[in-house]
Amino acid sequence: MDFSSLLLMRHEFILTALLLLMIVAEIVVSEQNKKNLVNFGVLLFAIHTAIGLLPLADGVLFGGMFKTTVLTHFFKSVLNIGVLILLLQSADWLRDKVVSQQKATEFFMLIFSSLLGLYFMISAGDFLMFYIGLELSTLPVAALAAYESLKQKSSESGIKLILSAALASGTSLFGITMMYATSGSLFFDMMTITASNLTILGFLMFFAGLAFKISLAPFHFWTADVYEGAPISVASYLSVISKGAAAFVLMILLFTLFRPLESIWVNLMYGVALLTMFIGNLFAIRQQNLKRFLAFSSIAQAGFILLGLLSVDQLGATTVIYFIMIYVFSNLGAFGVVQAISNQTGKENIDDYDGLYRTNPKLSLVMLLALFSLAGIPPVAGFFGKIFLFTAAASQGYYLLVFIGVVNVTIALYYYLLVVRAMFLRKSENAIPYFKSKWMMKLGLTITVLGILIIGMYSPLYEYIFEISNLIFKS
Amino acid sequence: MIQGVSIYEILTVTTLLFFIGIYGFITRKNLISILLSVELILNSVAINFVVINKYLYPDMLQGVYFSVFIIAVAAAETALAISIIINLYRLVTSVEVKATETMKF
Amino acid sequence: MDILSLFVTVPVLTILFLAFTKNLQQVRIVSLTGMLVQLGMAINLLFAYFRERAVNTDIMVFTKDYVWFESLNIHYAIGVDGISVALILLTSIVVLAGVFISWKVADLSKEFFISLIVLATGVFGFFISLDLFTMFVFYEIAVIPMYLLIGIWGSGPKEYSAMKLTLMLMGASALLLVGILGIYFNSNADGGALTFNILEIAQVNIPFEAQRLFFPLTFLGFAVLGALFPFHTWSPDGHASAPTAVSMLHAGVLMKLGGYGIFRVAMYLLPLGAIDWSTFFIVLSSFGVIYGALAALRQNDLKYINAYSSVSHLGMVLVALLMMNKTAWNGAILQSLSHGFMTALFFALIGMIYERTHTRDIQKLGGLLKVLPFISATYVIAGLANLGLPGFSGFVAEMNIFVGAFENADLFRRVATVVVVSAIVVTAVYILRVVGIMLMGPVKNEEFNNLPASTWFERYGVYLLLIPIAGMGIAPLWLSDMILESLTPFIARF
Amino acid sequence: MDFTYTILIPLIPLAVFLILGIGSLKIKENVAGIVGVAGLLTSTILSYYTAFQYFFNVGKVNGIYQTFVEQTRWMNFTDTLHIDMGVLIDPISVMMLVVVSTISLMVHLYSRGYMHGDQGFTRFFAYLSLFSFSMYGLVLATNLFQIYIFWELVGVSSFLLIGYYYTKPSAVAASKKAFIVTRFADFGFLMGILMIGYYTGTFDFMTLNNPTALQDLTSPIMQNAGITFMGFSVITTALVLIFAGGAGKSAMFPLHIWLPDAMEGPTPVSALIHAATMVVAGVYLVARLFPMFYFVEGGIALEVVAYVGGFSSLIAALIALTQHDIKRVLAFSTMSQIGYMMMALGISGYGDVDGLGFTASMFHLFTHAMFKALLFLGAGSVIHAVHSNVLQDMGGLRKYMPITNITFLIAALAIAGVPPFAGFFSKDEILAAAYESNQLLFWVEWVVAGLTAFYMFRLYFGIFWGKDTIYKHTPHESPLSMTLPLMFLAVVSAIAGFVPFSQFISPDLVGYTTHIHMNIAAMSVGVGVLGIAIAWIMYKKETNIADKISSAFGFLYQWTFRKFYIDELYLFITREIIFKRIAQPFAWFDKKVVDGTMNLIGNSTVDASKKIKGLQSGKVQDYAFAFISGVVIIVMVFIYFMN
Repeated sequence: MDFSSLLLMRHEFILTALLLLMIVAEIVVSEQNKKNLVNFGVLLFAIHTAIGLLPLADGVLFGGMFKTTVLTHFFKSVLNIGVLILLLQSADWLRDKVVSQQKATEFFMLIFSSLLGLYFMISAGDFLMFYIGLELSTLPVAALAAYESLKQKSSESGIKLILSAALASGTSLFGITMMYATSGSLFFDMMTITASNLTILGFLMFFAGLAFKISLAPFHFWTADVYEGAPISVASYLSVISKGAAAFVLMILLFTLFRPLESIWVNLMYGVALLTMFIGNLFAIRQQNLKRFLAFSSIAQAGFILLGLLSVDQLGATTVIYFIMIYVFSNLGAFGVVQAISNQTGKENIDDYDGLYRTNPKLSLVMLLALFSLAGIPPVAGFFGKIFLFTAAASQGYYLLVFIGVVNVTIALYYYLLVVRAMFLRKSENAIPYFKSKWMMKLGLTITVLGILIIGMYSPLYEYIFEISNLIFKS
Repeated sequence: MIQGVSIYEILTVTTLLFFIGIYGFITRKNLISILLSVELILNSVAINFVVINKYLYPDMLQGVYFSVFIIAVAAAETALAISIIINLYRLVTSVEVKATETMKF
Repeated sequence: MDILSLFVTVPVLTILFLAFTKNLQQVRIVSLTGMLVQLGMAINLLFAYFRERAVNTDIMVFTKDYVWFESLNIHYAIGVDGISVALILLTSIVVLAGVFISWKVADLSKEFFISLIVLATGVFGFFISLDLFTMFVFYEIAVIPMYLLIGIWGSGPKEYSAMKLTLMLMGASALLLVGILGIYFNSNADGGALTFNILEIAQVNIPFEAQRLFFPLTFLGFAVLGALFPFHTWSPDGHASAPTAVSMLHAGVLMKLGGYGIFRVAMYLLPLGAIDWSTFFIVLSSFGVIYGALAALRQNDLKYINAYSSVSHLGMVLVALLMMNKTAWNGAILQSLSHGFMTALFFALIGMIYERTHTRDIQKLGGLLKVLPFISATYVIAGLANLGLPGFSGFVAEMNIFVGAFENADLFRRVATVVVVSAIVVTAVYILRVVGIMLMGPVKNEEFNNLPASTWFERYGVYLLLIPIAGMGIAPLWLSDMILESLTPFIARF
Repeated sequence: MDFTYTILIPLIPLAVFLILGIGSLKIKENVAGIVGVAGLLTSTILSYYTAFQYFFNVGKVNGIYQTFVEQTRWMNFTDTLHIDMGVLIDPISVMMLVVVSTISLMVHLYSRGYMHGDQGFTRFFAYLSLFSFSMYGLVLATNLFQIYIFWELVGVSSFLLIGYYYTKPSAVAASKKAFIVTRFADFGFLMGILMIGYYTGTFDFMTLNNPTALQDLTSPIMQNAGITFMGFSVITTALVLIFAGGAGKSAMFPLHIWLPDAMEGPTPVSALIHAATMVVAGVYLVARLFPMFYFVEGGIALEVVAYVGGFSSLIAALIALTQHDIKRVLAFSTMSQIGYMMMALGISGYGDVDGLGFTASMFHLFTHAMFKALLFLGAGSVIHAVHSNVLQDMGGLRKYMPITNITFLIAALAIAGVPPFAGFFSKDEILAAAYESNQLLFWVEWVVAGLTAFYMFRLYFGIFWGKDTIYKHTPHESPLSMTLPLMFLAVVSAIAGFVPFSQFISPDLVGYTTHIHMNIAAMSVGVGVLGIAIAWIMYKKETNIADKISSAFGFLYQWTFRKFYIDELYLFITREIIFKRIAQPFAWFDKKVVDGTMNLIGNSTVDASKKIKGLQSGKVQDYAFAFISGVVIIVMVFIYFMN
């Protein structure tokens, strides 16, 4: 066996190495230097991200359990950048609040392991690898959700997540057994999916498990509670990285493995997309807590992603990936601002943001851009992401759905504007006073802003994705 | 393969087990019992894998391996859940589900 | 850089410069310079267009095409014909006037001017676009700053109005987007590639079924912005709450996007659909004409009066567009221009009056002609222009509309025409009602006797708008011929 | 002969208007007066020169008056329809030029005295110039659209001038009323123009007024005349609608209600606009289109003109009997006289002596302009002296104001139709023409002639004779700037009747000779003298005969005094019906229903959001239940329903 082929797992190996390094560092570094561990972790991950951008050959490992293609490679890099931004945004919080509790390293380790799980999930070539990846990505996050062990809400959030996740993965596994029974294999390439009732049953149960992770209605209920109770970084991670990866995987599976069931799942996506958009938006309207607010908003966003899945071709795949990428930046921007303000003042409600622009103009502008991007207002990226999704759905003639989708954009715009209203329109006696963010936070927010401003209009990126998403349909 | 027992019977049992688990999950008032119900669900799945492997595709061991992993992951999951429950207990001195309903709407 | 892209580039540069300004003075200078340059370019474009037109018989001139999203065949394609040149001129004048009128905005002035110019950028981009996608992008860019502009610098129930306006317009864009996508995915009906390019789509025979389905969507999508009854309700509240310059820009320019879009997209690309649906929409829009006028009759808030008046006047634009002949279309475009200048002037004057008297209730005002002679006299002129007095732009536009509408000999369109023409009487009534109550009569409030006179920047703003109103009214030939000529490719589609 | 220079006649006042208008706050009274008068004087000289050239030098070729047209394209509608701007020189337009110039110049001169010291002096002169410009443009129009354009412009000048005293609520109301009523009439006018344009394919007077083409149903302009609308040819309908426009401007029943109120304007304005020039624009319009009116469908439209004119003259004369405000009496008198002119046009024939009605109408227009302007200016002089315009406040003024007295008397005699003053000749022709073609209208007009003589002398005696009123300030004669125009107009009123009008003006442009119709003259003079005599008896000295008669006819008196309640009817329709029953509900509908629906959509979304909040109960088991239900439902759907 040629060990050089293991280089195909470069992302995974490096990340595992980082994990171990963090453990070592935790042991080696002295008590008073613990704060620097945060910088160390961020730095390591930045290096990892940079290395991740280097090109990587396509290939298969472990007899087909692990596959890497340009597409998965690309998507892992997107996740890396997302996590890097997240770490930059969380650094202050870690340094100020967490290091004193001796838990900073754990944060890095848990995030890294969860990310590792996502890598495996993305690259999975069979259901076993997929399952391991799924669990590896979920369990550490549950631990992270319950991270602030002194807060009841945090524990509550953790327990809700882990119980719901267990149920979801149980259901999903049950579905996998059904498919195993009918197709005779767990390897994606060797499974022959036919539209028999048992297969459909299996598929639907499997889908429920994945839908749980993407928080599609009606499998989304955990989302808001968990986001609210968990530390902001964790909520951010859940809503951006974990959801994005899961959506990506869902797309790959639907477009390849479950292609024979297309007539089934297209209708399923149609219905779930409708329900998800409406549920997410209607709940988001009346939220006061920004984390909860963003939770429902991210549910609605997930509904939009499904629109792209309706077009089972290069266009659909491209628009979905493109949207996820844009969504990563937009949502991280919003969470970043919430994080910054919460660190400084502990305030997390929309009302608290009254008059924010007059005291903290830059943060407000970042928030404005992020919200506009989420809402889909040009010229920021979100607009392009959304409109391309609609284009994909329309290409198959789903004009009614597109219409309902845009109506939902309007509803969504309403509640995004509520935040804008608080920040820009309102004046307040006790507005959050001016404060200066640390450089890491600034850097994190700057990257998101650049992403929001540039990605949408920078068409070569879209074309690149278009090209590589061709791979999905090759075999 | 067990003589005289067809795959249907075993699958019926596992399916029952699965739904008993779900029933338990939905109705139990205690977090620990909910966790037990989760175990039931996972076990039903594990049995499923083994049985399907054994009865239908005996020449490869995919299902058996899978069940091993399920057991391992279930263990980790339980450990984590228990630790969170313990933490919760420290905060509110209760392991009832009711204690986890502060965030809603 | 080509002559058209500058119209987007200059505002963007102005915005960038504005971002680095330090104080109010700099903000004013930068925005004024930027918009002066813009106006200069617009005038230059006009002459360049005439020169180009003499040698170039293409449908669009100054066309440029840059590939943007290749796989979707989205281009940044630009070009102008007589119609867009005229509207660009309108926009640059109104924006500049808006800058003059907003001279005194002190609260968050930098942000104010930035938002204002973002809006203008969207409008300019919209008028030069030949690509449906790009057009839609610019459309949305133009709409969204309204929220901030009304919400932050507005008055009255501004949060409500701003939200209502934004949501209704975004809701309309839902229809529009579906319509545009529908056109896009039918643009290969003759076997070519899918395209967003208007000129290319115009060569394609989109199937009748598709036209019938997508025409109303596209039409309504734009018509909401054009204040079609019964989707006009954002407009009175929005205008009433908006700060002066925003009302000006919005009523003067932004609402024109509706009519222009209907014409350039819905009707040009979906002519069969337009014919099929014209009866229904003529009913709505001609009812809107008389409805807006009658509703204006009972309002006491100046801005409401003007907003309903806009509903009425823009209703005429829609009716005219649906009358399917060159004369009526010419009238529609002229009416868009004319209404743009007039209503901007109105809102500017209302703003000045409000700033001085702190009320817009005509019942509380009176005898302003005595205390504010310049403003009041201009108001009278604007009012007369609005009711279609010859010598002002409104007359030229309305006569084209009437004559064009009358070219249709069937009973239904005849009735619609009579209804529309009868609005000139009602218009006279509500205009004179305001003039009579507010400007004439005894001075009602002692305090009004020492109101400050108009300032230089206000006067400049007013002159800027008055000149084209009178110019169009006195010598309409060059303008109407320029537009008439550009209508030929449109009529060929019907 | 090149008449291009006539374009200057309107343009000079326009320039004056622009100068005075823009500088209205800065230019001093003296300068404004001089600029205004000088401008108009130039136009007047040009007009006279044109008239001289046209009528005596170049106009007539082979016994037919030629029409000279100079025009330029102003706007294109369609391939065939367009608006031109230009000048059309033919007998009636030249005649109108003279009328407008003369009266306008006199009023300009008069106003320098009358408006002396007024704050808005410059503004006033600017408005006057604007009006002169518009009126010239109207008169010289070469096509229907041009006439419509200037039609609107005179309307607005009238509006501005009536509302000149804009702080006075009654003036404001009057100006609004004038504008809106005429605007309503213009709606008809415009519809008529649109119909003409569509069915004949042209707006051009030269093309439209071609008698040969009008009688040939296959000619381009008549090819659509076969299309009918409510039983009449569309062209007839169009002409009636156009006449409606003319009726609005010329205050014909039932669109006359604005005219009495228009007297709120300064008196020179009343003289110029509401007596001599603008109000006869309707007559001019019908005359302008006379061949069309006459030939299309045998002149049905023309009959409408005749009856409306006749009826209006009667109504107005009756109302004038009882009014106290001297300017209102004059206003109704104007209406009555315009009714005469309309009627004359309406009963006129075409060609040679048959065209007497047309000639008479124009003749009466000419003479009436002179003596009615004189009456108004005289009334203005009186008002200037007495500071009131109510008859009861006056009396015995002949002692204080001799010139005004004499000139007013001349004008009154002229309007009463006493020979040899101008009114006699024109009225005689009208009655003669009416006698020939329509006996009913002849008798109506005969009665009106008597009524006219009566109320004019009621006015005259009431002002200058009657009771010896004690005045607070002793009235004195007006300054020369005011009396000079009076004297000039008095001379014209006295001699204008001897102009051989029929030589110059006839429908077919061929002159002919007329003579006095002795029997009709005798009848009309008789009834006129009778009227004067009754007035003499009743009002020469202070008597109570008038009161007795009015109380004897209490009910009828009240009716005429309240102008037959037409104003009240209009008020009822506008206030009660249009405002309250239509506009108000529309506004309500907009606020509650249309806007309400939009708000409802928004609110119901928010409500829905509130209603479903219970789903997110916070209980992890509920979530699990939802999860499983979700699975079960999709399984049911996809396995049992869709498979």
